[in-house]
Amino acid sequence: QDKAIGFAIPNLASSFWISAVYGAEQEAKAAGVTLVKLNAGGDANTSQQIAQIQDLAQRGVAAIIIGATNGDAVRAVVEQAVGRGIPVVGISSPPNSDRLSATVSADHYDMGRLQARCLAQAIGGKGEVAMMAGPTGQAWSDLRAKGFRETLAKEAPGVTVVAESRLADNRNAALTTAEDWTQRFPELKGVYAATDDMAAGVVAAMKAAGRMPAVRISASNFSPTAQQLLKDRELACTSIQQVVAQGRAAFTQALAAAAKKPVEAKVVLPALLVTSDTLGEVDLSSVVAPADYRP
Amino acid sequence: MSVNLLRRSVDGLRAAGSVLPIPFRVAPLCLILAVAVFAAIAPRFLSLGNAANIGAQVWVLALLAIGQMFVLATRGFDISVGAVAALSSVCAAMACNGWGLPGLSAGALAGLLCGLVNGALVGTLGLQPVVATLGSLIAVRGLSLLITGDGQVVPLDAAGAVTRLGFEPMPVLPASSWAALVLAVGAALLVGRSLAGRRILMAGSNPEAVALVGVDTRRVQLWAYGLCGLFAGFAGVLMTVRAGSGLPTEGAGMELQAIAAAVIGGTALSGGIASVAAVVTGAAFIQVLLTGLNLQGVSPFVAQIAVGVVIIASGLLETLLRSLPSFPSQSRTRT
Amino acid sequence: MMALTGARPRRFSGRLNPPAAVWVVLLLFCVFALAVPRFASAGNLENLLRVGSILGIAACGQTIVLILGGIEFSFGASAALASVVTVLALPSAGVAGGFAAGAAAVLLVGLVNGTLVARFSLPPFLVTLGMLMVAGGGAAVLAGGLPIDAPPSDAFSWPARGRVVGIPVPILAAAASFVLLHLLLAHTRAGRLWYLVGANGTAARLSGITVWRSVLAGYLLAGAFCALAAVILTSRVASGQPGLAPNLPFETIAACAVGGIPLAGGQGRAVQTLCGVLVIAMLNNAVVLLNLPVAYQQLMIAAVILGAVMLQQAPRLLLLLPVRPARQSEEDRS
Amino acid sequence: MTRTAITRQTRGDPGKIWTLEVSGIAKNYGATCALRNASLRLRPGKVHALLGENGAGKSTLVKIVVGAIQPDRGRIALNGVPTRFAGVRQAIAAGVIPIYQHLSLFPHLSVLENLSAFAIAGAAGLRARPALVPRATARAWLDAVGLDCDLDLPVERLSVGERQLVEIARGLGQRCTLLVLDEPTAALTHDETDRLFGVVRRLCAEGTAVLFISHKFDEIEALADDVTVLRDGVAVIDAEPLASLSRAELVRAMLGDMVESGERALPQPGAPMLIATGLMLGPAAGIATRPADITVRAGEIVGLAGLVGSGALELAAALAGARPVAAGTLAVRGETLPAGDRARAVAAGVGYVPADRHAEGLFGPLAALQNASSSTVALFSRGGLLRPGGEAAALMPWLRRLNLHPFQPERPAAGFSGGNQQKLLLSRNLAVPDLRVLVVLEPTRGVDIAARETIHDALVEAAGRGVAVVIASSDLDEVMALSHRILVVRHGSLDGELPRGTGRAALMDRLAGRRAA
Ligand SMILES: Nc1ncnc2c1ncn2[C@@H]1O[C@H](COP(=O)(O)OP(=O)(O)OP(=O)(O)O)[C@@H](O)[C@H]1O
Ligand SMILES: Nc1ncnc2c1ncn2[C@@H]1O[C@H](COP(=O)(O)OP(=O)(O)OP(=O)(O)O)[C@@H](O)[C@H]1O
Ligand SMILES: [Mg+2]
Ligand SMILES: [Mg+2]
Repeated sequence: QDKAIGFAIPNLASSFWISAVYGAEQEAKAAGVTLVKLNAGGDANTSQQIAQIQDLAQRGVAAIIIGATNGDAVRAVVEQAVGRGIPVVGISSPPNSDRLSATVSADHYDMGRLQARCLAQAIGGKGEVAMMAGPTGQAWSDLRAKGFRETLAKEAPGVTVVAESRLADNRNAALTTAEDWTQRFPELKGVYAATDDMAAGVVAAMKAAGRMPAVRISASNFSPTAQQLLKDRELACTSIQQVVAQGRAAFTQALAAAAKKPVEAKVVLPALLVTSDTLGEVDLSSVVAPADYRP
Repeated sequence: MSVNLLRRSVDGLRAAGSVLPIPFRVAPLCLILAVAVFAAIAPRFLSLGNAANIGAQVWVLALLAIGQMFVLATRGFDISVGAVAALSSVCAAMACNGWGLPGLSAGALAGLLCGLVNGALVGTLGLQPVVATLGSLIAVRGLSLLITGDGQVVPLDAAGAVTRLGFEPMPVLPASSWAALVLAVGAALLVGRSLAGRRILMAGSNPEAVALVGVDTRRVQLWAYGLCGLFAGFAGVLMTVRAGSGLPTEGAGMELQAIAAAVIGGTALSGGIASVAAVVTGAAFIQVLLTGLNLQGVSPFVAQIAVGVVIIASGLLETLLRSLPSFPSQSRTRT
Repeated sequence: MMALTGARPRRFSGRLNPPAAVWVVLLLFCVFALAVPRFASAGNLENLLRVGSILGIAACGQTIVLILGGIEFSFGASAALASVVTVLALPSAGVAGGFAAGAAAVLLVGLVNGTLVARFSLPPFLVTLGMLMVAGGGAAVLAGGLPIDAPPSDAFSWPARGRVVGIPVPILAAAASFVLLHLLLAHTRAGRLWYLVGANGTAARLSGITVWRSVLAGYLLAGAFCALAAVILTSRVASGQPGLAPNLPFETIAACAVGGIPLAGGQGRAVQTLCGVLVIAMLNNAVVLLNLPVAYQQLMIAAVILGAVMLQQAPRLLLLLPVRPARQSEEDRS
Repeated sequence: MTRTAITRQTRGDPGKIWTLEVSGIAKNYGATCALRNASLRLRPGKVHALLGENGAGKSTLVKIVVGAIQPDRGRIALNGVPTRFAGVRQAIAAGVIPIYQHLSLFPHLSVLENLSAFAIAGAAGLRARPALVPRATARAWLDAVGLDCDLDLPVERLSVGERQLVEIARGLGQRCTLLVLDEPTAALTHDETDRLFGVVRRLCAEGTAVLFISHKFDEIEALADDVTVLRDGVAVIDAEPLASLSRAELVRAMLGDMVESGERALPQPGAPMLIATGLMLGPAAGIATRPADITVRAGEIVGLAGLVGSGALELAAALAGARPVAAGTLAVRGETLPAGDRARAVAAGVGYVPADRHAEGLFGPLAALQNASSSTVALFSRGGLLRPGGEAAALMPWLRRLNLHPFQPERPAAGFSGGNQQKLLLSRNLAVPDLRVLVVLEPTRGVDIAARETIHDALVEAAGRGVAVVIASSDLDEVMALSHRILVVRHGSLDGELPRGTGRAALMDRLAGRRAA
């Protein structure tokens, strides 16, 4: 009878979660455990994820790692699983329950804060910025945006947020929206982007409008796209997490919990800021999955 | 082994064939095939627990598909159901926080209202169903964001008590699933036994004639879209019950799945025929497929391809069933 | 034999009449120009048209499918597939070869759609929904779920960023597409056959038309328009994106419907699609320029789409004439 | 209730109060004026014929009377009480019962449900069951029109003729003060028509007023007491006793002109053109069949005659390659055609006019001209491009020749009257340049006398051009008048041949399977 650990992922079409899965899968291979990955297919598919967690519990996995589509919404089904004796480990956006065995957290608020500091500095502490803030109602995008906005208000009062888009949540839509911004805000100095993919769209729009050195752009996450943009000095900075390390840690905790061994209840890996200058210093192996990895 | 199973299921369905019209045979056959295949790969699949699991999960999609069925039966189309379910979920959660458990019914009411607006746009104002419901899809999403402060989930104060309805097996199935089952039976009665159902089928079967025999077409469309909204509302309440919170951004893409389930369930896009049982089976089939593939460790992207192929295959299956020679397609022309 | 009371043969003037949607476009333009800051600036209008071009080209394909009485949901996914295939083929096939490979992928999806609808008589809804998942899944498998960047090059970005005699390439491509669509629909045998097949497939068969050939050609051509849109999109985002344009099918259907094309088949003109596309493009642009909170943005989009359609029916609504079945709505106007 | 009181009073003193009095009705569809100044006065217990050429506005007037559409102008009084029905439901409740020209049945629903359609539309409450007609009653209704079919069968499985009977049975079953029959006999055989007339006379005896529309003068003379004639939306003969008018006067009133109709001289047949060998309808037709060998010569008109459900129409369709067959081959001038392949048949010059104009013939939203050119699109295109004006040049002469009315070739086909739609289908085939075979089902179903003559002329003329013509019609007079010889079809197979000049009675006997000694 093989041992299996489940991993409920909100959205596999995201560099963040692919890297997390990569980390967990590495550990799983090493431990000889099957990793059952269930993808809800989008942050707005909570019902699907609830069903998937139910399925994992039904399949009798030894433990479940959950990156929640929505922490509140999966609480009930998580506590159900815990009630059936299956330990649950939360990762990045953990289920909002106090019955988790462990949480491995990425601090999205902090990622927003780091971006705010970097962008404010890049534009000289004052001027107009716009936010490509990502979809509404998702913990990761909401927290990052909140961290960005609150930090600006506190630490860089000279910077004003003139626009915030929440409809554009992919590169093409971000590109279109940013193009419209180039018309609407001739004085724009900086753009916050919730992900590096959106940032790539913003960069393309600003470049095409000839606004590129004047407008500075910050991002989060660290896919090959972001790495390239930093290399080309088109991105001021990106705030990142050690996502692969988180995936590894989550798996380790889950395995320990399954074996009823002691766990580390709260693993916090700090967010980091990467700029073009610090690009070479990042230990990629704990941050991002290799480009040819296929989940 | 699976070839044998296939042959046996085809034979079985052929025997049942004389009572079940061909379009309604596709969903059961698909479901049987899917279950057979998964059972062959994963022995645990056929357990009672798993069946209960699926029995609990299928209902969000099934309720949406049932609602969709009413509209498809009138030759309409409603792509706003996912958004309506999300709004209903939020309303249910807010009302439940205010007035306790009975407040959940506010979700159904919100769904009904949205449906009636769609019905008015299509029936009274004569807009094309796709434009009308696309408009309300976007508007309803906007409303959901508006009342939840840009899409924050609405946690239930009494989350524990409510979610128990959604997960704790009463006997076998949780209370919410029994409730959904009752609603499905209600829908079946509505389609098969009620005047409204009969008028809906008439309107789809011959839209030109229906007014000529004295049916008020606008009222029928109002009814059909209203019912569609109502069932989307029920789905929203169910989402709230299972999530313990109102989900304002839920349900993107659900509309297409719901229509697919209804179509696999034999509902003709050209109107006039509908069966609740077949539609629920169609929804169960999609749900089994979605989670079954993932659970087997198939890459989620590959699973997506497989689901697409299977949806198309279900259409081919109907063609195949029609062409099987032994079906008594014309033998009952005279008594 | 009998006096034909004033029934002189008229030219086909009906075909040249502007559709009701033209007035909606003009009205909307005036309102936005007055109410939305910087809307009417040359730069913004060029932006708007450049973005709208992609929608417009794809909508040309959707128009053909709708005239045939079908519907296309797989456009977005096949554009995504095209972008991924293009970028993956880039190193070995070069820029032109990459784009050709991407376009071929879209045509393949169109071919499968067309074959299943035409030869197996499957419902277009089911087929294209299935292909949406197949193509989308295929793009994700090929790309591993993540965008893959294309090495930057001028040739690669030409379809989206280039200019010919000062006009952006996408706008030229869209203009050419609409002209082509108009010629196809109004002046070719293939176009005429689409109308006949869409209006009454049985009658078309009995008239000696090889219906499946016409349907297959329609879906293939729709695929070709989508392929052109996909090339421009890929060039625009300079990457292979498995989630490239998820809303493309809905936006194209909405554009056609706003232009007044009924989904029942057998009716529709290129100029109607053009009007619908302009409405959607102006709307999307104005919503961003207005800088409203997201909830109000969505309410505004919904209001304008519904309003645009109702406005076209205003004469009927004002007179409170009875609603007739949707398939006859075109007759009402002509 | 006042209405019943008045009814009783009227019955006591017929002639004083009209059951239905309609005057000054006008109705426009956009730019089309369907009715200008129409009027009607119906006596209780009498059959009132409404005449007029195709497109005169008869059906429009009917729809106004039963509340299905609202007039722009005019007054309607029922039993002396001014009335305006907001919808069909009120009309039914008041005992005004319509039987429509274009069937208003629901193909997916059962015969029983279709028979109950008025009740389902009008009933209150939740459950459908109480609104369904009791099965015994439904049987009785069907018996009255002589239809014997499974009550639970979906109507889509019935033939056109059977559907017409269901529609009629539904109407006759209602409790009625006024029965409105819009071309009920168009798809009926002679026997069925007789049976229908029997029922109508019985209803009249009970005091029901009947409004009867038909293009067949024999029927009108057999049934009607009074007559109103509409021309271009105006009542040119207003409720006069039928007996006081001659047929010629009626025709002149309808058309403003005379129609000369007499024995047509048929052309001399030439060499064999269409040869069908071993043609056998599939089991899908629901009838066991024997293989049929049919040869039609150039210039010959062959009639296929059979009772409803005999397979005559299906056999004719098979001759045009319009339906698949179980066995058999077709050859046109020596060229063998795969059966059931219309595209090949059209290419070989085989024309076809289907029986169900709406479902199988018309492209409703497309212009009349485009309907007419659908079989010949290739002719007007070069290199895939349509030649500007090409189709107009080629088809306008045909449309003019067939008297398309109104002559607006750019108008959508759905907006034309039945007779003119039939002309479009005919012109579609006549325009095929090397037309060799023309198969026409129900050439003049629902077509007015003028158009009927025009269409008959066109068929004979086509034969004169050397076309082999096959007609299959439930109108025996038509078959007898046009055919060189008549092939009798029973149970989907040929059952003998009758020469030109065979009397009606003999033909009827053969169709029913009775052989003269
Ligand atoms: N829905 C409609 N839209 C536009 N024109 C219409 C419509 N219905 C009828 N018409 C027009 O009104 C006129 C009268 O039509 P109507 O059907 O009443 O004729 P009719 O006398 O019943 O002819 P037939 O003998 O062929 O049945 C015709 O010119 C027809 O084209
Ligand atoms: N009978 C038919 N049924 C369906 N599609 C057809 C038919 N004939 C032609 N087409 C379509 O019409 C278009 C043009 O046809 P084709 O290539 O035969 O034209 P062509 O031979 O160049 O024209 P022409 O014969 O007038 O010179 C093609 O898209 C073809 O698929
Ligand atoms: Mg009529
Ligand atoms: Mg050719």
